[in-house]
Amino acid sequence: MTELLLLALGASLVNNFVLSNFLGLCPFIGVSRRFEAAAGMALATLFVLTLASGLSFTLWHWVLVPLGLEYLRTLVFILLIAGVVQFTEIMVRATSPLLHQLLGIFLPLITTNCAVLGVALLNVNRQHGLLESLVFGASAGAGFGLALLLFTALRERLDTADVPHAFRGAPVALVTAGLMALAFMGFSGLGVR
Amino acid sequence: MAVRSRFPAGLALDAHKQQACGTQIVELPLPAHLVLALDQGTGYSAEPVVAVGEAVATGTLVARTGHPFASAVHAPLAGIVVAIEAREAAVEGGRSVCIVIEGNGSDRIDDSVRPVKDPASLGPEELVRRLRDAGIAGLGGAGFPASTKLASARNLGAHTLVLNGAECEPWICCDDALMRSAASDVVLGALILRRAAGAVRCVIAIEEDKPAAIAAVTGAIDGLRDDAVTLAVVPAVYPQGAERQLITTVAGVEVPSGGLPADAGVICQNVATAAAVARWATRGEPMLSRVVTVTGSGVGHPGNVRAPIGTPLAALIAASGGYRGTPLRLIAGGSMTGRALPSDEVGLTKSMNCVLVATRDDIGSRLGAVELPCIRCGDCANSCPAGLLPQQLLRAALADAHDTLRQLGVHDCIECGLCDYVCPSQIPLADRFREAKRRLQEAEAMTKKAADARERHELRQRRLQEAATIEQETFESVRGRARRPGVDSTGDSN
Amino acid sequence: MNPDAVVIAVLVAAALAITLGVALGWAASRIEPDADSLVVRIDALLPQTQCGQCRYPGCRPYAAAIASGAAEIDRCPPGGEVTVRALAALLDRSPRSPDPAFGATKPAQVAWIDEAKCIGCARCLPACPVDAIVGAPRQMHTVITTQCTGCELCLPPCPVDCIELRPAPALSRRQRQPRAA
Amino acid sequence: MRFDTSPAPHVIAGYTVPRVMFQVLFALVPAGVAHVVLFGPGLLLQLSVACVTALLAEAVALRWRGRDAVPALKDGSVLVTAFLLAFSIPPLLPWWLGALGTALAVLLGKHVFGGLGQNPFNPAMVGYAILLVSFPAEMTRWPVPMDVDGTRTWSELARLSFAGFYGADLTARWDGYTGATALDSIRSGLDLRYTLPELLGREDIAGTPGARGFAWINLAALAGGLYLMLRRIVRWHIPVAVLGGLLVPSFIAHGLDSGNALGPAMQAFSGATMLAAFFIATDPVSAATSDRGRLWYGAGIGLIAWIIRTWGDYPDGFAFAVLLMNLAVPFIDRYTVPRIYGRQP
Repeated sequence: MTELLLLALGASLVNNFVLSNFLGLCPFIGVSRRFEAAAGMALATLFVLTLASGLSFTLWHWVLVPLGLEYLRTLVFILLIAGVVQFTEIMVRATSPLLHQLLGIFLPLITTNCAVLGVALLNVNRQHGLLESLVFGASAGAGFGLALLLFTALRERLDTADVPHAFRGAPVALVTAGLMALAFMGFSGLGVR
Repeated sequence: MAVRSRFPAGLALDAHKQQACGTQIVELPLPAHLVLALDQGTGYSAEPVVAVGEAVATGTLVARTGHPFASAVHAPLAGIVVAIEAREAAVEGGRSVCIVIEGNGSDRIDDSVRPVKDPASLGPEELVRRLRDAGIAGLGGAGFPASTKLASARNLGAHTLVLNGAECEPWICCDDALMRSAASDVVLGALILRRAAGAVRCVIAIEEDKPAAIAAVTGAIDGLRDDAVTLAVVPAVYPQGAERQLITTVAGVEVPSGGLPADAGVICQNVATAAAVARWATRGEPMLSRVVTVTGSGVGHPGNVRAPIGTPLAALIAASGGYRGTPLRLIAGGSMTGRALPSDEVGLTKSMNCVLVATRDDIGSRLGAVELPCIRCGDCANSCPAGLLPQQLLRAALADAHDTLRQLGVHDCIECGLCDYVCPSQIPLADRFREAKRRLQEAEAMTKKAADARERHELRQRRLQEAATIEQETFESVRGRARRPGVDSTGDSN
Repeated sequence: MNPDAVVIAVLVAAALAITLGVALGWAASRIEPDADSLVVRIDALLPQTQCGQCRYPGCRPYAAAIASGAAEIDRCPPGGEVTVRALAALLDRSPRSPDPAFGATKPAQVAWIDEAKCIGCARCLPACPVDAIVGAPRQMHTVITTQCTGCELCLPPCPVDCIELRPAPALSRRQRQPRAA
Repeated sequence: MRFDTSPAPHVIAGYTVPRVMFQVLFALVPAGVAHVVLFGPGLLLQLSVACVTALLAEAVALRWRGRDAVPALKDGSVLVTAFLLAFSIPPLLPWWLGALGTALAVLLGKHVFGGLGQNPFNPAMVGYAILLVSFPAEMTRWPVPMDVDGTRTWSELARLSFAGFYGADLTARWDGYTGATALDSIRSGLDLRYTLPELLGREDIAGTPGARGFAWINLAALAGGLYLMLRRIVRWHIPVAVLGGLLVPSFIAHGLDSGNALGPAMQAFSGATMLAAFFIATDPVSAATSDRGRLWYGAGIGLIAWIIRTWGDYPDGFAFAVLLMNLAVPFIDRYTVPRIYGRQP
């Protein structure tokens, strides 16, 4: 139990995928202009990460390893993730077309969110069991979502700030992201890997 | 009975009452001419019923209205109507149609001015109607017709009448003076108002820094032997006299956001309104005059004056010792919420409780203010009597973010000005919020208009569709009978 | 590498792809996309003049075009800057100015019929998208000011040019407090 | 007669931002005196370089934006940033690092976001954290404070401070005079499996004025902070929440494991605790803005500081704790809007 808790804490905060490992920066910058969109993105990523972790574990242990096809894992995982993302897109379009609009290209691009593939591969590398894989995926997703929501709320505040002309938009967002990463360095060494 | 403030925050301000409060109320002699604004301060105007050149007597109805937010206007002076035209006035927007009456020395009194024989015999509805015809408007500062409030209070079943004698705003003391000199009028008016509103209880609320008024009103209540009329001594905290805040202090209930006091079972009237009702009952006099505080460092003898409605402010100030020093602003109302007027030619309105002639001594702090960016210190939020976050509202107002403004309650802002008062960055917050409200209201009106248009358009589309279907069916059936019907000859011309 | 392994690898990858494809296809056919709610929300931001300057037959068709991605958000002159900004905020697009190719933004206006010139031909009545003109043949027509959207669609059919557009009355009663001179 | 007009209200209290800022500087004086008495004049050197750099950076930033620099320089806010940074960095820091940190604080921490009132992060802590992660050795080398028996005198500390300030190599000549702070030593001791009572008994950690040095500075900062609270410049919410967030978990942990967890008294009076609770976390621009939000914000800072002090790599976690909660502020503000009069909760 403690193990799982530490795993969750490590994946969500200490080794936050965005702010400590700099994975998944593309949606982090791209979908952080509006809180509703970011919340949708956070949920979608959480969903994809959890599902992809579980499915990739299943495929790895029951298909790839028995058949000796370990070297196919990147290809197979990408295929799998693409499938999950497609499914998510169908779901989003059915439930909230506005969110579908807001996420735009970034929804299918979850496929290429390196955090997702990263989690699937890390699960294999660290020999996580099924439960561990699910927890790792979910907490990585939660950590991504948390960072994204905090960042979005910050950016919404910056929208109304008197930012120098040269820094408006993406530059100030990147500076902010950098300072966030600086703040997250404070967690370094927290014993949880 | 002393009670605690129960609304969020508020602040004890420098009251500046001593200047005008020492003396008795002075009756102003009738001025040579009067400028009666048809908008008496609510933003809605009455319709004139006299013509230029017509002679009027004291108490003659000169403007009538069917609008619930406007009040009827009577001539306080016998004379001739010399002009009906748009002029500068102490109202929103700065201009209103005014009836100008020049006195002709006659003291003819209109036939309609007759004491009410027995006000107690009138039913509530009859009372409300008569008060409306008498043009009785709230004298506390908003000028809202008393009859409209009374009618809605009765419809919503208000049980408590709160008489507002808090008078929290700096400089103003006309209600204080009135309560000291005419406490029995206040109490008599209270009884009539209570009857008209269908309320059971009546609470007269006075701020604790007015001991003489408290004593006078206590005496008048004691003479009444009516347990349902009580006195509440409230803390001298600004804005204690704001309607909603006072209701919360006195009755312990909050007026729902966007609702009326009557929704909380309370109706609030000013003590001066009650006194005016008593004047109407005992003398039959419609609202012809009011007590107004003339004060400020820029006026010779500050004091309280009973003056006819429409008295040009110049005449009012001349009778109070004239200008002194270098007056910089002429403010209708107190220093916190008063409206700065461009000219002293405007006439006294029913809603004008104070004329503040301010010099640099009085308003130097504002004149010398340097606006800095908001540092989010939160002092404004800690003083806001409506529990708002002005620092966040400011951001939303600057960004013109309508949804955020609504969520953060810009419509709940009572524009008391405390946030401005305490702001260390000296930002004119209240004015920003007034502007934001105006723009929001405009946007909301536009949305509503668009929604109406959408509905009408959709109805039309449906109607056209149905018509087309019917036409199609008719055409089909006609074609079924005769293969070639008569050709419409105009059809091919273009 | 031995050829069997390659075959197995290809088979596994193909099987996975086919499985996913079938599953997704099935899901897509079962789950109905909700197209309407977005159109309604976009439509709510349009000024409802029904003027057609966006080259769609009304506000709602334009909203549908925006929702499907067929049209940009900058085609509404009556809405002007405000509408484009609101749409950009709703759809998280970058704010832009209205495209002048679709007409110039004017202050709010309403139609007014010069009743002295009107001949009562009733041709403007069917042109009005919101039925804001009342009248009948050979009767004088008049515009219901509060309902007129100022779309100008009644101008072309009028044979005597008796309709003109006037600035719309203010919608809000609140006015500015005087400012320091 | 005609008059000018202006919107209501026509009076204001006339309490201004510069007055707030200078009160804050004034409240730092006791802590400054304690600092100078115990650690030598290094603080004054750091203060001077920080103030000069800060004013310069502010002026340059404003000129570059084409704004009038004079009112901004007079408002005193940039001096508060300079003071807080100078108080946080070790008094031995070479002057160019102090200058670098201040310039980064003012430019990257404040003016990139638009200047006064716009910065989401506490500028002083931005500067401090950048210095700390970039120059960990220099940033953790403190003078061993003056003691009573005269083996280290104030004049020696003064010479040491100047040596450090000009960037001399301190390891050769001043070896016995510099060291880590008590919090730092205790952490390394605990890592080496010493127990807390052992470490606290050791002369070179707690028995020396080293620990007491910080205790005095903390006491003086507490006094200044209480003054600010008395003058209603700082309200109680943030300091109380910060101390609560730090002390409650340390009290529990100390109760559970007195061999390894620092007790609340030690936590409260070592490192930057009081400075952070009363002066750094209370910077209104980067703090949450409602009373309830400020409680969450402060408690978060205290708790994160405790976590970093207990398990993290850095001996004192307040800079990171403040930055971490800074970035949560807009999020907190979103969910802690107080109930508006007349609305349902």
